[in-house]
Amino acid sequence: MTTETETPDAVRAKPLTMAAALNSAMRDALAEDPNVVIYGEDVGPLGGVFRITDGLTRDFGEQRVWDSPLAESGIVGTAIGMAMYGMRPIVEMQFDAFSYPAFEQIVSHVAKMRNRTRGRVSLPIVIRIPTSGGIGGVEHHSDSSEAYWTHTPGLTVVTPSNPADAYSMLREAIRSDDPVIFLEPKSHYWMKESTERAGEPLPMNRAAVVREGTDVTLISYGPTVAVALATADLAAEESLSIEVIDLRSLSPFDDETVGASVRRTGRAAVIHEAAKFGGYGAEVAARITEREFFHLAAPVLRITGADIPFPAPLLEKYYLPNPERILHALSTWEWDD
Amino acid sequence: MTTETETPDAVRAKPLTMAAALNSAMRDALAEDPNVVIYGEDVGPLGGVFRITDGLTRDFGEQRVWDSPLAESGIVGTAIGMAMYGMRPIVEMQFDAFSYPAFEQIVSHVAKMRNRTRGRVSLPIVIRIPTSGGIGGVEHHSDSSEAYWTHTPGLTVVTPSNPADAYSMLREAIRSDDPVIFLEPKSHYWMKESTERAGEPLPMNRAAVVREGTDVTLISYGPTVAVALATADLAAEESLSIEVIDLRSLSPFDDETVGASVRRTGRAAVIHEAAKFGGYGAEVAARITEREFFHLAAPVLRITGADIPFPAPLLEKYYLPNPERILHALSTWEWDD
Amino acid sequence: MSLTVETRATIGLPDAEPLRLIEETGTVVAPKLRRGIDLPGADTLLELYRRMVIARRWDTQVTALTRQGRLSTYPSARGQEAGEIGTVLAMEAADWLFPTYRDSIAVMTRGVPTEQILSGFRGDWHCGWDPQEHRTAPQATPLATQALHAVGLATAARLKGDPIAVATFIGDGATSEGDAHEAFNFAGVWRAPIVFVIQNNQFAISVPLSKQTHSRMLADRAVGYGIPGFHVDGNDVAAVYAVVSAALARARTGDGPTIIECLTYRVEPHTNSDDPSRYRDSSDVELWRKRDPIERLARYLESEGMLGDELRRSFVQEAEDAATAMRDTLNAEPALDPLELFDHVYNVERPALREQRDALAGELDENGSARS
Amino acid sequence: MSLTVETRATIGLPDAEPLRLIEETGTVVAPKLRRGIDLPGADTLLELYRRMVIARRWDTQVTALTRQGRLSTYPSARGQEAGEIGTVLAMEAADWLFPTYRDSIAVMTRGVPTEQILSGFRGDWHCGWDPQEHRTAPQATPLATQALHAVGLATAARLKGDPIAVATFIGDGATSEGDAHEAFNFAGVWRAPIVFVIQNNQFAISVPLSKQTHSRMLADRAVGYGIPGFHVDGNDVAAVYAVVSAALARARTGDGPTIIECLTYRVEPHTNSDDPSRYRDSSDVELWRKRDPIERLARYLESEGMLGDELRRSFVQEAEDAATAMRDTLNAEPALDPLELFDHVYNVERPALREQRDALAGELDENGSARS
Ligand SMILES: Cc1ncc(C[n+]2csc(CCOP(=O)(O)OP(=O)(O)O)c2C)c(N)n1
Ligand SMILES: Cc1ncc(C[n+]2csc(CCOP(=O)(O)OP(=O)(O)O)c2C)c(N)n1
Ligand SMILES: [Mg+2]
Ligand SMILES: [Mg+2]
Repeated sequence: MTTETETPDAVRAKPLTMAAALNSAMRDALAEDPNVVIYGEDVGPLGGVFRITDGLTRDFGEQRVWDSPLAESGIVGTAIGMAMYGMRPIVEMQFDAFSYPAFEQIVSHVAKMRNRTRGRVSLPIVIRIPTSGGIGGVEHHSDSSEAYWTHTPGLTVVTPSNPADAYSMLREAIRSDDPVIFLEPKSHYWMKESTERAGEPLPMNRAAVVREGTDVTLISYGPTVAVALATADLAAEESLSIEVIDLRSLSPFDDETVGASVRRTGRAAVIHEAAKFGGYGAEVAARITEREFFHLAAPVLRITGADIPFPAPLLEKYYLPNPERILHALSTWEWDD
Repeated sequence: MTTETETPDAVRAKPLTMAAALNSAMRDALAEDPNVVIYGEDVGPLGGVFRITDGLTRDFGEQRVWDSPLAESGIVGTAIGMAMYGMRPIVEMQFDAFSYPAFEQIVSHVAKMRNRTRGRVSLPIVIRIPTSGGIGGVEHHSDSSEAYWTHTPGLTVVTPSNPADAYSMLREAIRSDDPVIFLEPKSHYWMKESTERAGEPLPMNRAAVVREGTDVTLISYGPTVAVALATADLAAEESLSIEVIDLRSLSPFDDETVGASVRRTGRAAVIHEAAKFGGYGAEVAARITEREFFHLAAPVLRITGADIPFPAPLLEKYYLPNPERILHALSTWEWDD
Repeated sequence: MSLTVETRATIGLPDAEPLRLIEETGTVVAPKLRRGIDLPGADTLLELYRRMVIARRWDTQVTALTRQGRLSTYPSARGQEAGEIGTVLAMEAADWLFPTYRDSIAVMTRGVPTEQILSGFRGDWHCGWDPQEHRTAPQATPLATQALHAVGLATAARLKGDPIAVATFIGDGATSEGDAHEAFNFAGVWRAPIVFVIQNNQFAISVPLSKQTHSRMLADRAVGYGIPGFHVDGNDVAAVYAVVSAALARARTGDGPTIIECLTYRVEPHTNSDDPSRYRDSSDVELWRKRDPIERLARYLESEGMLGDELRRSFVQEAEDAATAMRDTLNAEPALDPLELFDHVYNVERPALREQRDALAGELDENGSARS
Repeated sequence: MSLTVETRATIGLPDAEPLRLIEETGTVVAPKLRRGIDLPGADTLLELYRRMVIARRWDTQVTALTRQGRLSTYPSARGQEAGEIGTVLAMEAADWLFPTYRDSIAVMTRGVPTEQILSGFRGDWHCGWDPQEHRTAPQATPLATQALHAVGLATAARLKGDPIAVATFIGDGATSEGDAHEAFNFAGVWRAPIVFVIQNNQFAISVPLSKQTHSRMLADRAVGYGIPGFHVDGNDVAAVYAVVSAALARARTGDGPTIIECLTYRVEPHTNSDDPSRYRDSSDVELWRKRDPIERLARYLESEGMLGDELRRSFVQEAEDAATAMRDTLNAEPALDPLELFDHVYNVERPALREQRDALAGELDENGSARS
């Protein structure tokens, strides 16, 4: 990571980790807009517990990037006031479960301020949350909180699954005048890949077909995109052609992209780490069914975490959806065609 | 309301408001079990802003029923410690939106303590929440928070729609060794009816078919049961026979009762006040579809609040589901049979 | 005057006895008991009086209209005018106010038009005014949450180098919330230019302060954040004005936050739907009604010959006119457009939300509903 | 000794200088500087020493095993033994402890077996012991949340008339959370028999206390709740033991809560995955390593002829044996039954959860996975 601000193109040409891509996005935003500030627990000199803000205090100073007191409601609550005064704060919740103390501020204010004030006060706040499991975290370090946020009108909720998206989506989130919950799949922070993509990056509110297929639409996001792709590989060996969708945006939901795929395949399944009951997959399944019922050859399946608290590290592998479990679930469909 | 403890039968024989039924349930529980305590904001001498705890401090003393400091996280957090020491605390959140400061304590502790301790520490806590709209409440006084709780493994979430259920379900919730989120439809507090029911009351984890029908299964709970029944009346005029289910228990979900109905009718719709996106209805629709796909003649419909913050009082009627809107939604199904 | 507490090392506990500049009898407190704080000038005192008279009348009128069903609810600030008006008049136009549901008269005194203030209580929209225009945030309902917004805005102003200050009201009950603590603490660390005005009216709905905290007084919290704390007679508008002015001045010049506890009393029910007979003696209420902040100042002004019958009458007339105008405004049916419900949730249009809007539009057309 | 603060009216601010009974040199502080607090007896001091030696060795061993990958993470309390052991030994068996992730040595000293303590860090189950059996709550991760549980349990004991007390640890960083405030405030109002031991090790991961609060010291918070607050040298186990004992005694006899700030230092990284070179000078760490609480007490005991080479060696041996036993325990593979994941979520079986359990059972059978 250089201390110079790099152009997006330069950033995107190099193979970067997702951590570095996120760092670059914040770095570029800080350089571009003096109203962008970053604060939270340990985001200053330490660079955050995942080092996503590495070097930013050093390069932009304590007035732009700083350590706040340890209080999530305080962090989000003050960000609201900052945004009311023209700032564009980016705040970090150290883990999903540690965003819960800020729940009231997020649900009752961040989400509602613009509506409350008849559009007069927008809150351009980005709340970054390292999400989900897969890193052997101790209790409270592996929650997936997306269902709480996506059910809350007024929030925009997005999650990248790869470094290129991490860069472009975080840039767009920071530029957004609406508050964005930005879920970062922590198990992917060290995923490295070329961030070069042909053409313009996809807007953050659009889903991407990341692998084409004809038999099944597998809908994934954040950490489960890699699982879906691995499933598609495995399925290909058995001549099952899976189309994989990376939702990218959880709220809003890209009905157009998903609907087009499901109308082609006639079958859909959704994968996530969070518990199944009332999970985000329920919305995906319900709305696909509402909109595409007569195109569906089988019910939309949900392959998700179980309806139990996230397990201790040594047991998480039994909880997380994996390709075998997904394929097994798909095999329960009647395949009479 | 007499100051004597009445037998459940006596209580159930009289026409009571839901408020009085809830009051009786707590009164009887206090009399029966010295470990039952009640506290929260204004639940003491005032009897709560809805008077649900009316007279309980007077009759059981400040050691059993008292006003706590004004802090929801504190109320729930201390209830956890009380329950660890053998108490059975009943706490009141003044409105759904004011439970949000307690979100972390509820999601990270109330829901998880038993699992965390391998079953060694159960938390017999009842968190009473006056829920939903319909009373012209100012901002933050009409939220429906059920989707947040039902997505959280470890919680039991129930909601009565009538005085008889209010009594029996609250009694059962207090007796439960698992923590219960008890959602009280505030628009129904003054609903008065005989609480007499034939036979034993239904256990709180079972749904009830509150009106039989043959063409459509209309799934409702709490404040929308009355709406569903009114819809069925209206539909009957048009010779559409609607079966109405009152879920009563939101978590767990009574797949058996709902499934049996849907298999009979082949069509289902779910009604709630909360926003549609990621709402509880998504789970209802998704699981019915998963389980009964080949019995369904049409997609499961959701008639819900819009994906906007709950409106100001004069506009709530445009937001809340009503019979006309529900019938209109049902008319969008293809009815070729 | 100066609030001389500069470094946290020298911050002590506030005096138990609340600061008072004008006694209940209307006489001025002896200079040596004024703790170095001067009485505001004559013009200021007269203006404080005038605005309190207007506010009282306004509040009374709203309460009456609420009883008539014109508003769904209204939390009156009767008897708390000293804290409300003393604070707002101490502010400059560029300063920001973060009020609660209780502080409608403060918002009114900031210059927000009546129908815009009462929008939320009447029920046509949650917040009726433009916060940016009036530098007045929406009246917060979730307790203590606004204190954090206030600290954030104050800090933003400091970061941008704008010499403004922020004031926020917080109830005695609300100080028990975690957010109150976080707000005090963030303000301390960030040296935010903010003044927290605790309106200690001794009740949180039905709960008296003794069940709310075991602290001697709420201003004792300040020292735990390295912030100066003051205990002020909340029915003495001169004292409130003087202390808040000084604290705002400190804030604007970079000396950081102040916590000011105004000791007062909620003489009215919590809102129109409350029943105080269930939890408190009416004799206490009577006692405090007699401690009326407006009459106290009037006694002083009269004794000094600054307020005669004529002036008094002119203020009353002004208040009466304002009340009449307000009544007319509120008696008019509010213009409501149900479809506006979908307009402000996001900056960016969402197709699925558009569908919901269109569905409602269809219903309205079918019913031939009048839409403005 | 007595902590004589009885009524909130007389509660003042704690002395800025932390209370110390034994100097770093090992000499006893002059009686008149001891603020009426007596040095614990010889047996107690020796036992405090012995348990600190064992705890230090245990902590070192766990840290080593973590480096070898046997545990996923471990937050060491090295250097904080005085606060940890001083508190726990001041407790009675019937008292309850509410520890955090940092307080494994306190839990160990309460008598919880090693493998049960480390269950969560190794990753076989979140909490490995029976809280009721050991009157020791699970180690809390969400900061400050446990302080409220502790207040609740203490209040329940008071309501039931049981003369027990509760102690809870809370980090300096965690005091910024809303829950810390609510816990202090509830404890004050409810006169809960509880002692809050603030382990001020001056860092919250990378954030130094100066960015956490502007207060002179954390014990200054106490007065704002009408609770006595004490500032204690957190590396002087004699002082910690004496003050905590007195506070627990007050609590048991109905005199309510106490807040005790132990001033210490986190000499190790936050956990094994932390990199302190990014945020602090190693010279500070060296300074504090020299202020070792165990060596300080040893110097005193030796100078008094209470601790000779032989006794010292026997303690070391005991510690060594415990460490060896622990290593063996941890090197054994934990017994894991994935299906147990479904057993404890609810008391009442849920059919849908049973389906999920059966699905996993099917997978395990298919893979022929070993299950214990
Ligand atoms: C977080 C939250 N909890 C509960 C409430 C419900 N409530 C509204 S006003 C009130 C009492 C507030 O008392 P206080 O802070 O003293 O202010 P006052 O009404 O006396 O001005 C309560 C409990 C709320 N608005 N927000
Ligand atoms: C609510 C919450 N927010 C954030 C975290 C992440 N976190 C774990 S430990 C820690 C620092 C705590 O510092 P302190 O309270 O001083 O305790 P110490 O680690 O120094 O013992 C943080 C931020 C958490 N566990 N809980
Ligand atoms: Mg009050
Ligand atoms: Mg610390």
